[in-house]
Amino acid sequence: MFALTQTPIDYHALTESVRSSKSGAVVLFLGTVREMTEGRRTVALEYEGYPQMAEAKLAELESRARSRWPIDQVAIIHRLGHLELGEISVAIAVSCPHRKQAFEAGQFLIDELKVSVPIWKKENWDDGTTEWVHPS
Amino acid sequence: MFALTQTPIDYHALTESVRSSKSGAVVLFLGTVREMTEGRRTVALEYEGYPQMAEAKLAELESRARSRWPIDQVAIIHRLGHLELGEISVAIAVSCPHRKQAFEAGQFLIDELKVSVPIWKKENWDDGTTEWVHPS
Amino acid sequence: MLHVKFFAKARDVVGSSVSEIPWSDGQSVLQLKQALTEKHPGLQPMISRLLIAVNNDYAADDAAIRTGDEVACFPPVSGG
Amino acid sequence: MLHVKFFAKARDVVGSSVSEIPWSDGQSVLQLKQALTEKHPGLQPMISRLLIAVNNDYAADDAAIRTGDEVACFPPVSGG
Repeated sequence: MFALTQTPIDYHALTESVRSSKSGAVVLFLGTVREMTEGRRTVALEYEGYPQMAEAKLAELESRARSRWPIDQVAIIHRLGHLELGEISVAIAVSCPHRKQAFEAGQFLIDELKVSVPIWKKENWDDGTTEWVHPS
Repeated sequence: MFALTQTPIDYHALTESVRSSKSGAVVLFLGTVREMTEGRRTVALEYEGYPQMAEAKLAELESRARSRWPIDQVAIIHRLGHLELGEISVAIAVSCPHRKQAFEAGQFLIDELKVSVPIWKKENWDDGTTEWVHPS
Repeated sequence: MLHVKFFAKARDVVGSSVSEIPWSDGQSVLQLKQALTEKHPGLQPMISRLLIAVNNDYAADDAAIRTGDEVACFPPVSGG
Repeated sequence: MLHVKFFAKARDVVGSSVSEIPWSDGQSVLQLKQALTEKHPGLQPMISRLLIAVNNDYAADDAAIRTGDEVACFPPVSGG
Protein backbone atom coordinates (compact mmCIF):
# COMPACT_ATOMS: atom_id res chain seq x y z
CA MET A 1 0.00 0.00 0.00
CA PHE A 2 1.37 3.38 -1.04
CA ALA A 3 -0.29 6.70 -0.44
CA LEU A 4 0.42 10.40 -0.57
CA THR A 5 -1.80 12.36 1.78
CA GLN A 6 -2.53 15.97 2.70
CA THR A 7 -3.80 14.96 6.14
CA PRO A 8 -1.97 13.68 9.27
CA ILE A 9 -0.62 10.15 8.88
CA ASP A 10 -2.38 7.40 10.85
CA TYR A 11 0.66 5.20 11.47
CA HIS A 12 -1.32 2.93 13.77
CA ALA A 13 -3.60 1.88 10.90
CA LEU A 14 -0.55 1.59 8.64
CA THR A 15 1.21 -0.71 11.12
CA GLU A 16 -1.88 -2.84 11.65
CA SER A 17 -2.10 -3.30 7.88
CA VAL A 18 1.25 -5.15 7.75
CA ARG A 19 0.78 -7.40 10.82
CA SER A 20 0.19 -11.10 10.28
CA SER A 21 0.94 -14.38 11.97
CA LYS A 22 3.35 -15.23 9.15
CA SER A 23 5.68 -12.58 10.53
CA GLY A 24 7.60 -12.45 13.77
CA ALA A 25 8.81 -8.90 13.27
CA VAL A 26 7.34 -5.55 12.30
CA VAL A 27 9.48 -2.43 11.88
CA LEU A 28 7.87 0.99 11.60
CA PHE A 29 9.87 4.06 10.60
CA LEU A 30 8.52 7.56 11.14
CA GLY A 31 10.20 10.65 9.72
CA THR A 32 9.23 13.66 11.83
CA VAL A 33 9.80 17.41 11.48
CA ARG A 34 12.91 18.22 13.52
CA GLU A 35 13.40 21.71 14.88
CA MET A 36 17.19 22.09 14.59
CA THR A 37 19.27 21.40 11.46
CA GLU A 38 22.96 22.29 11.63
CA GLY A 39 22.29 25.10 14.07
CA ARG A 40 19.31 26.60 12.19
CA ARG A 41 15.78 26.58 13.57
CA THR A 42 12.88 25.29 11.44
CA VAL A 43 9.33 26.48 12.12
CA ALA A 44 7.60 24.37 9.46
CA LEU A 45 8.16 22.33 6.29
CA GLU A 46 6.26 22.24 3.02
CA TYR A 47 6.27 19.03 0.98
CA GLU A 48 5.39 18.89 -2.69
CA GLY A 49 5.06 15.70 -4.75
CA TYR A 50 4.62 14.45 -8.30
CA PRO A 51 1.92 11.90 -7.48
CA GLN A 52 1.77 9.64 -10.55
CA MET A 53 5.54 9.22 -10.76
CA ALA A 54 5.82 8.86 -6.96
CA GLU A 55 3.39 5.95 -7.12
CA ALA A 56 5.41 4.29 -9.90
CA LYS A 57 8.71 4.75 -8.02
CA LEU A 58 7.22 3.44 -4.76
CA ALA A 59 5.97 0.31 -6.54
CA GLU A 60 9.45 -0.17 -8.04
CA LEU A 61 10.97 0.32 -4.57
CA GLU A 62 8.73 -2.39 -3.15
CA SER A 63 9.81 -4.82 -5.90
CA ARG A 64 13.46 -4.11 -5.24
CA ALA A 65 13.01 -4.65 -1.50
CA ARG A 66 11.06 -7.88 -2.05
CA SER A 67 13.85 -9.23 -4.25
CA ARG A 68 16.30 -8.81 -1.34
CA TRP A 69 14.29 -9.74 1.76
CA PRO A 70 11.40 -12.17 2.45
CA ILE A 71 8.95 -9.35 3.08
CA ASP A 72 5.48 -10.36 4.19
CA GLN A 73 3.75 -6.99 3.86
CA VAL A 74 4.84 -3.38 3.36
CA ALA A 75 3.00 -0.07 3.54
CA ILE A 76 4.32 3.43 2.86
CA ILE A 77 2.60 6.79 3.24
CA HIS A 78 4.09 10.23 2.65
CA ARG A 79 2.53 13.49 3.77
CA LEU A 80 2.35 16.50 1.42
CA GLY A 81 1.60 20.14 2.20
CA HIS A 82 2.35 22.16 5.33
CA LEU A 83 3.83 20.34 8.35
CA GLU A 84 4.46 21.79 11.79
CA LEU A 85 7.33 20.80 14.11
CA GLY A 86 7.09 17.22 15.31
CA GLU A 87 4.56 16.15 12.67
CA ILE A 88 5.10 12.95 10.70
CA SER A 89 6.24 13.41 7.10
CA VAL A 90 6.63 9.75 6.18
CA ALA A 91 5.74 6.36 7.66
CA ILE A 92 7.04 3.01 6.43
CA ALA A 93 5.85 -0.26 7.96
CA VAL A 94 7.27 -3.63 6.98
CA SER A 95 6.75 -7.15 8.30
CA CYS A 96 9.11 -10.11 7.87
CA PRO A 97 9.52 -13.54 9.43
CA HIS A 98 12.64 -12.41 11.37
CA ARG A 99 13.75 -9.13 12.87
CA LYS A 100 17.03 -8.59 11.06
CA GLN A 101 15.21 -8.76 7.72
CA ALA A 102 12.59 -6.25 8.89
CA PHE A 103 15.22 -3.75 10.11
CA GLU A 104 17.26 -4.04 6.92
CA ALA A 105 14.23 -3.75 4.65
CA GLY A 106 12.88 -0.76 6.60
CA GLN A 107 16.18 1.08 6.39
CA PHE A 108 16.54 0.28 2.68
CA LEU A 109 13.03 1.57 1.96
CA ILE A 110 13.52 4.96 3.62
CA ASP A 111 17.07 5.37 2.26
CA GLU A 112 15.92 4.66 -1.29
CA LEU A 113 12.68 6.63 -0.97
CA LYS A 114 14.79 9.69 -0.22
CA VAL A 115 16.77 9.33 -3.45
CA SER A 116 14.22 8.01 -5.93
CA VAL A 117 10.68 9.16 -5.08
CA PRO A 118 9.76 12.59 -6.55
CA ILE A 119 8.89 14.56 -3.44
CA TRP A 120 10.50 17.88 -2.44
CA LYS A 121 10.82 19.66 0.86
CA LYS A 122 10.92 23.39 1.51
CA GLU A 123 12.28 24.71 4.81
CA ASN A 124 10.52 27.55 6.58
CA TRP A 125 13.31 28.97 8.78
CA ASP A 126 12.62 30.97 11.92
CA ASP A 127 14.04 34.14 10.28
CA GLY A 128 11.06 34.13 7.91
CA THR A 129 12.97 32.87 4.86
CA THR A 130 12.06 29.74 2.92
CA GLU A 131 14.39 27.46 1.00
CA TRP A 132 14.02 24.33 -1.11
CA VAL A 133 16.16 21.62 0.45
CA HIS A 134 19.10 20.28 -1.56
CA PRO A 135 19.62 16.62 -0.77
CA SER A 136 22.92 16.02 1.00
CA MET B 1 10.02 3.85 30.19
CA PHE B 2 10.11 0.09 30.75
CA ALA B 3 7.15 -2.09 31.52
CA LEU B 4 6.15 -5.72 31.73
CA THR B 5 2.46 -6.22 31.15
CA GLN B 6 -0.11 -9.01 31.21
CA THR B 7 -2.43 -7.12 28.84
CA PRO B 8 -2.15 -6.33 25.11
CA ILE B 9 0.57 -3.80 24.27
CA ASP B 10 -0.58 -0.34 23.18
CA TYR B 11 2.28 0.40 20.78
CA HIS B 12 0.59 3.58 19.59
CA ALA B 13 0.86 5.14 23.06
CA LEU B 14 4.42 3.79 23.34
CA THR B 15 5.41 5.41 20.04
CA GLU B 16 3.76 8.71 20.93
CA SER B 17 5.77 8.74 24.17
CA VAL B 18 9.09 8.93 22.28
CA ARG B 19 8.12 11.54 19.65
CA SER B 20 9.55 15.05 19.93
CA SER B 21 10.62 17.90 17.68
CA LYS B 22 14.24 17.25 18.70
CA SER B 23 14.10 14.04 16.67
CA GLY B 24 13.75 13.53 12.95
CA ALA B 25 13.40 9.76 13.21
CA VAL B 26 11.38 7.27 15.21
CA VAL B 27 11.84 3.51 14.87
CA LEU B 28 9.33 1.10 16.37
CA PHE B 29 10.01 -2.63 16.56
CA LEU B 30 7.24 -5.13 17.26
CA GLY B 31 7.88 -8.77 18.00
CA THR B 32 4.79 -10.79 17.09
CA VAL B 33 3.79 -14.41 17.57
CA ARG B 34 4.67 -16.20 14.33
CA GLU B 35 2.81 -19.36 13.36
CA MET B 36 5.60 -21.34 11.67
CA THR B 37 9.05 -22.05 13.14
CA GLU B 38 11.29 -24.38 11.16
CA GLY B 39 8.31 -26.27 9.81
CA ARG B 40 6.47 -26.61 13.14
CA ARG B 41 3.16 -24.89 13.84
CA THR B 42 2.67 -22.80 16.97
CA VAL B 43 -0.79 -22.25 18.40
CA ALA B 44 0.22 -19.96 21.28
CA LEU B 45 3.15 -18.80 23.40
CA GLU B 46 3.51 -18.33 27.14
CA TYR B 47 5.95 -15.73 28.43
CA GLU B 48 7.29 -15.71 31.97
CA GLY B 49 9.47 -12.97 33.48
CA TYR B 50 11.55 -12.17 36.55
CA PRO B 51 10.23 -8.62 36.95
CA GLN B 52 12.68 -6.95 39.33
CA MET B 53 15.75 -8.21 37.47
CA ALA B 54 14.14 -7.51 34.09
CA GLU B 55 13.67 -3.89 35.11
CA ALA B 56 17.32 -3.63 36.19
CA LYS B 57 18.59 -5.19 32.96
CA LEU B 58 16.35 -2.96 30.82
CA ALA B 59 17.70 0.14 32.58
CA GLU B 60 21.25 -1.11 31.97
CA LEU B 61 20.36 -1.75 28.31
CA GLU B 62 19.11 1.82 27.92
CA SER B 63 22.38 3.19 29.39
CA ARG B 64 24.43 1.08 27.01
CA ALA B 65 22.39 2.25 24.01
CA ARG B 66 22.62 5.90 25.08
CA SER B 67 26.40 5.62 25.31
CA ARG B 68 26.51 4.58 21.63
CA TRP B 69 23.79 6.67 19.94
CA PRO B 70 22.35 10.16 20.56
CA ILE B 71 19.02 8.78 21.67
CA ASP B 72 16.31 11.31 22.41
CA GLN B 73 13.75 9.00 24.03
CA VAL B 74 13.28 5.25 24.35
CA ALA B 75 10.40 3.08 25.58
CA ILE B 76 10.23 -0.70 25.91
CA ILE B 77 7.32 -2.91 26.90
CA HIS B 78 7.24 -6.72 27.07
CA ARG B 79 4.12 -8.81 27.35
CA LEU B 80 3.93 -11.73 29.80
CA GLY B 81 1.41 -14.57 30.01
CA HIS B 82 -0.54 -16.27 27.23
CA LEU B 83 -0.25 -14.88 23.67
CA GLU B 84 -2.21 -16.01 20.63
CA LEU B 85 -0.88 -16.04 17.06
CA GLY B 86 -0.14 -12.58 15.73
CA GLU B 87 -0.18 -10.90 19.14
CA ILE B 88 2.63 -8.52 20.10
CA SER B 89 5.17 -9.89 22.61
CA VAL B 90 7.49 -6.90 22.73
CA ALA B 91 7.51 -3.30 21.50
CA ILE B 92 10.55 -1.03 21.42
CA ALA B 93 10.28 2.63 20.34
CA VAL B 94 13.29 4.90 19.99
CA SER B 95 13.72 8.44 18.70
CA CYS B 96 16.96 10.01 17.45
CA PRO B 97 17.92 13.11 15.48
CA HIS B 98 18.72 11.02 12.36
CA ARG B 99 17.34 7.80 10.93
CA LYS B 100 20.49 5.67 10.83
CA GLN B 101 20.95 6.17 14.56
CA ALA B 102 17.35 5.21 15.27
CA PHE B 103 17.56 2.01 13.19
CA GLU B 104 20.86 0.98 14.77
CA ALA B 105 19.68 1.73 18.31
CA GLY B 106 16.40 -0.12 17.77
CA GLN B 107 18.15 -3.21 16.45
CA PHE B 108 20.70 -3.14 19.28
CA LEU B 109 17.93 -2.87 21.89
CA ILE B 110 15.97 -5.91 20.66
CA ASP B 111 19.12 -7.97 19.99
CA GLU B 112 20.42 -7.31 23.51
CA LEU B 113 17.03 -7.64 25.18
CA LYS B 114 16.89 -11.18 23.82
CA VAL B 115 20.19 -12.14 25.46
CA SER B 116 20.14 -10.22 28.73
CA VAL B 117 16.61 -9.61 30.00
CA PRO B 118 15.22 -12.47 32.15
CA ILE B 119 12.11 -13.45 30.23
CA TRP B 120 11.34 -16.95 28.97
CA LYS B 121 9.09 -18.26 26.24
CA LYS B 122 7.22 -21.54 26.11
CA GLU B 123 5.94 -22.87 22.79
CA ASN B 124 2.50 -24.45 22.59
CA TRP B 125 2.79 -26.61 19.45
CA ASP B 126 -0.21 -27.70 17.43
CA ASP B 127 0.33 -31.35 18.46
CA GLY B 128 -0.63 -30.37 22.03
CA THR B 129 2.91 -30.45 23.42
CA THR B 130 4.60 -27.52 25.14
CA GLU B 131 8.30 -26.74 25.24
CA TRP B 132 10.46 -24.05 26.83
CA VAL B 133 12.40 -22.36 24.03
CA HIS B 134 16.17 -22.69 24.01
CA PRO B 135 17.73 -19.53 22.65
CA SER B 136 19.44 -20.16 19.32
CA MET C 1 4.35 20.52 -28.81
CA LEU C 2 5.73 18.87 -25.69
CA HIS C 3 3.82 19.39 -22.47
CA VAL C 4 6.41 19.71 -19.63
CA LYS C 5 5.49 19.78 -15.93
CA PHE C 6 7.65 21.58 -13.37
CA PHE C 7 8.01 20.86 -9.68
CA ALA C 8 9.58 22.48 -6.61
CA LYS C 9 12.26 25.11 -7.30
CA ALA C 10 11.97 24.57 -11.08
CA ARG C 11 8.28 25.53 -10.90
CA ASP C 12 9.08 28.55 -8.71
CA VAL C 13 11.72 29.75 -11.17
CA VAL C 14 9.55 29.21 -14.25
CA GLY C 15 6.57 30.75 -12.47
CA SER C 16 4.24 28.08 -13.80
CA SER C 17 3.67 24.37 -13.27
CA VAL C 18 3.62 23.62 -16.98
CA SER C 19 5.20 24.80 -20.24
CA GLU C 20 4.57 23.98 -23.93
CA ILE C 21 7.78 23.37 -25.89
CA PRO C 22 7.86 23.02 -29.71
CA TRP C 23 8.93 19.44 -30.38
CA SER C 24 9.81 16.87 -33.04
CA ASP C 25 9.45 13.21 -32.13
CA GLY C 26 12.80 11.65 -31.26
CA GLN C 27 14.61 14.75 -30.01
CA SER C 28 16.63 14.00 -26.87
CA VAL C 29 16.44 14.92 -23.20
CA LEU C 30 19.52 17.09 -23.71
CA GLN C 31 17.72 18.98 -26.48
CA LEU C 32 14.76 19.48 -24.14
CA LYS C 33 17.06 20.98 -21.50
CA GLN C 34 18.43 23.41 -24.10
CA ALA C 35 14.91 24.37 -25.20
CA LEU C 36 13.79 24.85 -21.61
CA THR C 37 16.67 27.20 -20.74
CA GLU C 38 16.05 29.21 -23.91
CA LYS C 39 12.38 29.68 -23.09
CA HIS C 40 12.94 30.05 -19.31
CA PRO C 41 16.37 31.67 -18.75
CA GLY C 42 15.86 31.49 -14.97
CA LEU C 43 16.52 27.72 -15.24
CA GLN C 44 20.01 28.28 -16.67
CA PRO C 45 21.91 28.41 -13.32
CA MET C 46 20.35 25.13 -12.14
CA ILE C 47 20.06 23.22 -15.44
CA SER C 48 23.02 20.93 -14.72
CA ARG C 49 21.26 19.67 -11.59
CA LEU C 50 17.76 19.41 -13.04
CA LEU C 51 16.28 16.00 -13.76
CA ILE C 52 13.98 15.08 -16.59
CA ALA C 53 11.43 12.31 -16.09
CA VAL C 54 9.77 10.64 -19.06
CA ASN C 55 6.72 8.45 -18.50
CA ASN C 56 7.31 8.35 -14.71
CA ASP C 57 10.94 7.31 -14.83
CA TYR C 58 14.22 9.22 -14.80
CA ALA C 59 15.61 9.76 -18.31
CA ALA C 60 19.26 10.10 -19.34
CA ASP C 61 20.42 13.00 -21.56
CA ASP C 62 20.52 10.81 -24.67
CA ALA C 63 17.02 9.35 -24.25
CA ALA C 64 14.53 10.22 -26.97
CA ILE C 65 11.21 11.88 -26.17
CA ARG C 66 7.99 11.65 -28.22
CA THR C 67 5.31 14.31 -28.16
CA GLY C 68 2.76 12.12 -26.38
CA ASP C 69 5.14 11.31 -23.51
CA GLU C 70 4.50 12.37 -19.92
CA VAL C 71 7.44 14.73 -19.25
CA ALA C 72 8.50 16.52 -16.07
CA CYS C 73 11.44 18.68 -14.99
CA PHE C 74 12.53 19.05 -11.37
CA PRO C 75 15.51 19.30 -8.97
CA PRO C 76 16.93 16.28 -7.13
CA VAL C 77 14.30 14.88 -4.78
CA SER C 78 14.37 15.67 -1.06
CA GLY C 79 11.41 13.87 0.50
CA GLY C 80 11.31 11.68 3.57
CA MET D 1 19.37 -20.21 54.75
CA LEU D 2 19.48 -18.90 51.21
CA HIS D 3 16.17 -18.10 49.53
CA VAL D 4 16.46 -19.12 45.85
CA LYS D 5 13.85 -18.31 43.20
CA PHE D 6 13.33 -20.51 40.13
CA PHE D 7 11.99 -19.53 36.73
CA ALA D 8 10.86 -21.23 33.53
CA LYS D 9 12.05 -24.83 33.05
CA ALA D 10 14.03 -24.72 36.32
CA ARG D 11 10.81 -23.96 38.22
CA ASP D 12 8.95 -26.71 36.35
CA VAL D 13 11.67 -29.26 37.18
CA VAL D 14 11.91 -28.25 40.86
CA GLY D 15 8.11 -28.11 41.08
CA SER D 16 8.23 -24.90 43.10
CA SER D 17 9.15 -21.28 42.49
CA VAL D 18 11.35 -21.07 45.57
CA SER D 19 13.70 -23.25 47.62
CA GLU D 20 15.51 -22.74 50.96
CA ILE D 21 19.17 -23.82 50.87
CA PRO D 22 21.36 -24.06 54.01
CA TRP D 23 24.05 -21.41 53.54
CA SER D 24 27.19 -19.81 55.01
CA ASP D 25 28.04 -16.28 53.98
CA GLY D 26 30.70 -16.21 51.29
CA GLN D 27 30.07 -19.57 49.67
CA SER D 28 30.24 -19.36 45.88
CA VAL D 29 27.79 -19.62 43.00
CA LEU D 30 29.41 -22.95 42.10
CA GLN D 31 28.69 -24.24 45.61
CA LEU D 32 25.08 -23.11 45.24
CA LYS D 33 24.76 -25.08 42.00
CA GLN D 34 26.07 -28.17 43.79
CA ALA D 35 23.65 -27.66 46.68
CA LEU D 36 20.74 -27.14 44.28
CA THR D 37 21.39 -30.36 42.35
CA GLU D 38 21.70 -32.31 45.60
CA LYS D 39 18.37 -31.04 46.87
CA HIS D 40 16.67 -31.13 43.47
CA PRO D 41 18.20 -33.98 41.40
CA GLY D 42 15.95 -33.08 38.45
CA LEU D 43 18.19 -30.04 37.87
CA GLN D 44 21.27 -32.21 37.29
CA PRO D 45 20.87 -32.71 33.50
CA MET D 46 20.53 -28.96 32.91
CA ILE D 47 22.84 -27.56 35.59
CA SER D 48 25.64 -26.68 33.16
CA ARG D 49 23.26 -24.39 31.27
CA LEU D 50 21.54 -22.85 34.30
CA LEU D 51 22.31 -19.28 35.24
CA ILE D 52 22.49 -17.82 38.72
CA ALA D 53 21.53 -14.20 39.28
CA VAL D 54 22.58 -12.40 42.46
CA ASN D 55 20.97 -9.06 43.29
CA ASN D 56 19.48 -8.73 39.80
CA ASP D 57 22.65 -9.37 37.86
CA TYR D 58 24.25 -12.46 36.36
CA ALA D 59 26.87 -14.01 38.66
CA ALA D 60 29.95 -16.03 37.67
CA ASP D 61 30.70 -19.39 39.28
CA ASP D 62 33.33 -17.89 41.59
CA ALA D 63 31.17 -15.03 42.88
CA ALA D 64 30.37 -15.09 46.60
CA ILE D 65 26.78 -15.07 47.88
CA ARG D 66 25.58 -13.74 51.22
CA THR D 67 22.44 -14.97 52.92
CA GLY D 68 20.58 -11.68 52.47
CA ASP D 69 21.18 -11.60 48.71
CA GLU D 70 18.39 -11.80 46.14
CA VAL D 71 19.18 -15.07 44.34
CA ALA D 72 17.56 -16.70 41.33
CA CYS D 73 18.23 -19.75 39.16
CA PHE D 74 17.00 -20.07 35.57
CA PRO D 75 17.83 -21.25 32.04
CA PRO D 76 19.22 -18.92 29.36
CA VAL D 77 16.65 -16.23 28.59
CA SER D 78 14.43 -16.48 25.50
CA GLY D 79 12.22 -13.39 25.54
CA GLY D 80 11.47 -10.97 22.75
